[in-house]
Amino acid sequence: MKRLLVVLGAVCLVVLLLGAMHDLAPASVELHAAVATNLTASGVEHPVTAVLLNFRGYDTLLEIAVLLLALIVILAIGMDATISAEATVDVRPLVNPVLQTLAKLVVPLMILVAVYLLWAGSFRPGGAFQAGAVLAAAAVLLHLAELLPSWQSPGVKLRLGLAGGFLIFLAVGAVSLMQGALLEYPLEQAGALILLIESGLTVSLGLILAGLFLLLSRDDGETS
Amino acid sequence: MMVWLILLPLLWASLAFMLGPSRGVWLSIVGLAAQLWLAFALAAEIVGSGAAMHAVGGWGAPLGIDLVADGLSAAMLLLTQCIALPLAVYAHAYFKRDDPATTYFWPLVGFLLAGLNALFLSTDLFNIYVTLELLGLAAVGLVAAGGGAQQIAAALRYLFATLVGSGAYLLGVALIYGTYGTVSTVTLVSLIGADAPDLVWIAGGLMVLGLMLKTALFPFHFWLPPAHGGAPAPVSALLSAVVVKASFYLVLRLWIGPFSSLTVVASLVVWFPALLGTLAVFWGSYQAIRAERLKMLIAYSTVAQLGYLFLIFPLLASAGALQAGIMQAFAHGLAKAAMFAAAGTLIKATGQEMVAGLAGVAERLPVTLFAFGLAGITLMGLPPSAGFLAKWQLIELALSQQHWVIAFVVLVGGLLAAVYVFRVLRQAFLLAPAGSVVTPVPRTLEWTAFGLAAASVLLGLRGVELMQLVGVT
Amino acid sequence: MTGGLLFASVGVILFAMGVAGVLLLGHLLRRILAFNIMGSGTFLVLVALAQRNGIADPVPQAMVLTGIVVAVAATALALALARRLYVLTGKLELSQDDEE
Amino acid sequence: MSLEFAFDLLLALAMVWSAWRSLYATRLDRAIVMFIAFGLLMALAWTRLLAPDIGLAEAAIGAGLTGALLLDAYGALQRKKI
Repeated sequence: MKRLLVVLGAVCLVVLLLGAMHDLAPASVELHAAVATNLTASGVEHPVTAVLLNFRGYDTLLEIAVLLLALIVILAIGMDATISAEATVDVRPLVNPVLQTLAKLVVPLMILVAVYLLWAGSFRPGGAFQAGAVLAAAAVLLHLAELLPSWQSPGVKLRLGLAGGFLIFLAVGAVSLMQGALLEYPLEQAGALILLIESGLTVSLGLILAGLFLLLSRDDGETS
Repeated sequence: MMVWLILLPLLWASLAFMLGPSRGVWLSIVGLAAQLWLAFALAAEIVGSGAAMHAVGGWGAPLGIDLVADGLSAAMLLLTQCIALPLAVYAHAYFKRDDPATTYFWPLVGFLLAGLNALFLSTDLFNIYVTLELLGLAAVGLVAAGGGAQQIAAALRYLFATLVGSGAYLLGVALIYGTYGTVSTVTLVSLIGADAPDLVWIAGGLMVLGLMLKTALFPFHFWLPPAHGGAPAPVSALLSAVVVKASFYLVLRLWIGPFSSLTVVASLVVWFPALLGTLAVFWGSYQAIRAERLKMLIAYSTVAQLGYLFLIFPLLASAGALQAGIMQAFAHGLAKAAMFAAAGTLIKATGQEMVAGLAGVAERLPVTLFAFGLAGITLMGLPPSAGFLAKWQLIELALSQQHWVIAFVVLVGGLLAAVYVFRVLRQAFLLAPAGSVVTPVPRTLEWTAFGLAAASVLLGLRGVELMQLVGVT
Repeated sequence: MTGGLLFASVGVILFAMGVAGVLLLGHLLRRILAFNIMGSGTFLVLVALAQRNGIADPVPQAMVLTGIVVAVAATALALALARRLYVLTGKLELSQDDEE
Repeated sequence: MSLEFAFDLLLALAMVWSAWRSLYATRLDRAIVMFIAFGLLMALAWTRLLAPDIGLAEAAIGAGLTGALLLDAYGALQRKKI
């Protein structure tokens, strides 16, 4: 019964939407033109980065909050996981030494790529998100090569790194609010401020994304 | 001023996280007190000089994001902060020091409040989506934190419901952006006319349905009782009192904002939420009357009380319907926070989760039981409570437009509420069975619940000010 | 039909498949997969429909970048809950009987 | 029908098919691998939609990290069953 209703609803939705999408008049507001006009005042040359960190920077601030929040929730639900000594008997096959050597070689390269992406983001595709994701991928690779253990509970330095990027962003927001509007950058400092925010975000995003993986992959107790 | 209501909770939430597990209580309480002050100041300001606007980044919509505080949003902000501060004090006394639920309780509460405050102020449909996710994930985290299998299962059910709800909402936003090229509600009001293409109708339907799922309106209520009934008492109180109201607020905003010309064309559409609301009142009350666990009873009562909120939709054309809805949101918010807080105290003291286990609490915990009774008065809608004011206005409006069905539902709903409230009170006044022990509880638990309950009744006397505030545009 | 409309149609189909999957599938990991497909569908509609005339629009593109990060946060959270449930009960499904 | 549109059509079909397989493949590990493939096809679609930024993010986060999280969960499941 439920199955039939859901499938029927889904099919109806597809048919209705496909029908309604076809003869659509052009949009009355053209934001890509507005973005292009204001690009010089945004502090960066790449339009997507301008939208993410200037025109709609407030979205990004809240989005980082969502990501940090997800990490905190994961910490909060697993805190009393039974970390029993005998549970850590490893059933995984021994790690390939070739993989370890490879990881040691590739990871510095990935960090370099991340720095490049961060820097490139101001004028071409790239930016803090992609750079952070590459950093996180490096951490996952290190973990798979057993060069980086899973997290149990982050210490104060790690917490500082996790929340630091968000706090820098928040601080820029608070200072700009005191001087006018939230996340309104003075024209001549816009580029520098965006780079500051993005650098903080790259580190924190990398740590948070890696943390999502490293926290989930901790040996979460045993059913027995 | 309004922006600080968003930045402040984000700030203390992340600082509390940096302080470490189970830390940050006082930071949070100071932050919440400051927020309460800000909410009052904001309300006073806009009563004096009209709605306030803040263009984030200085760009202005549609390129940037605008935050607007009008009467409706200021009232919701006020409600949220008024409930959050006492509940934080309550939570501090409620949790034992080593309770696993408290490891990151304060950061989660901070992000939850930031999500709520940001949602009430935003006028950008996509930005609202981000606030919805912030709110939803924080709420799921609070339900799950430190819990056992049942709580985790309830949290998962809640998570999937909230994700599908915001997914449908986001698809609606995508269709709106595709059609008009903007997601600013202020710009959209003038763009969406009665001749809007079919796609906009579908988008509106998806958004409203998604938000109804998040509000737990019947028949989308399935996730609410296990989540609200299974979470720790302070969390249940916070979720039932304000979190579900946030998505109701959005439905209302969309209905009287960007989609107002659509609802005028299709006059029958206004009866759809009212019909679901009616069913919610009856079904929720019925389940509350049958419930065996005390917190499940209160959670089903939330399902019923949320129904009233949707009864205002056919009446929105006339002045005063909005006020009646917000008054009901305040009445239920304060009363339900008090009721869950009182229930938490009762369960802690008696060690009994069942309604049947309450015998004898009347003489042992009179303050808490009195708080429960006062909150019950508001839910039933007896004078002079805020619940009475809300229902009175609703009935008056319904009768003036010959919608006697709505008046009937409100009256019967009040009677049904009386049945489940008295079921608890009757049990409480029975003699305690021999050998039952009542562990002493901190006074703070008793008096915060009492304060919230008293506020829900006394607000009825200051209703005029609130209604005046809601009217500011 | 332009490329934009084609991908917008794909987005609609993916959304519908994803929602049906979240609602109907039993296994929690599969429901999480379905949620991701639903999200991808929505993101496609957001960008492709806005760019149906073939001009790149950075605004929905930035929104989708935000959306992808939010989606991965939700996915990680859901997986953490699912794995916790598995540790506690040995099951990876939500039982039907505790619904009422 | 231009060559470009034919390519897009093929890509669209592959996306729907891989999404379908990742929902309804009988074996869970196959489903997850199909999902990662779906993510990579999405990344390709983003570049076709003049959105290389999203393409990068989708490949790294959508397919990469989400895929890794899912595979790790699947692996943990298998380990526990032993």
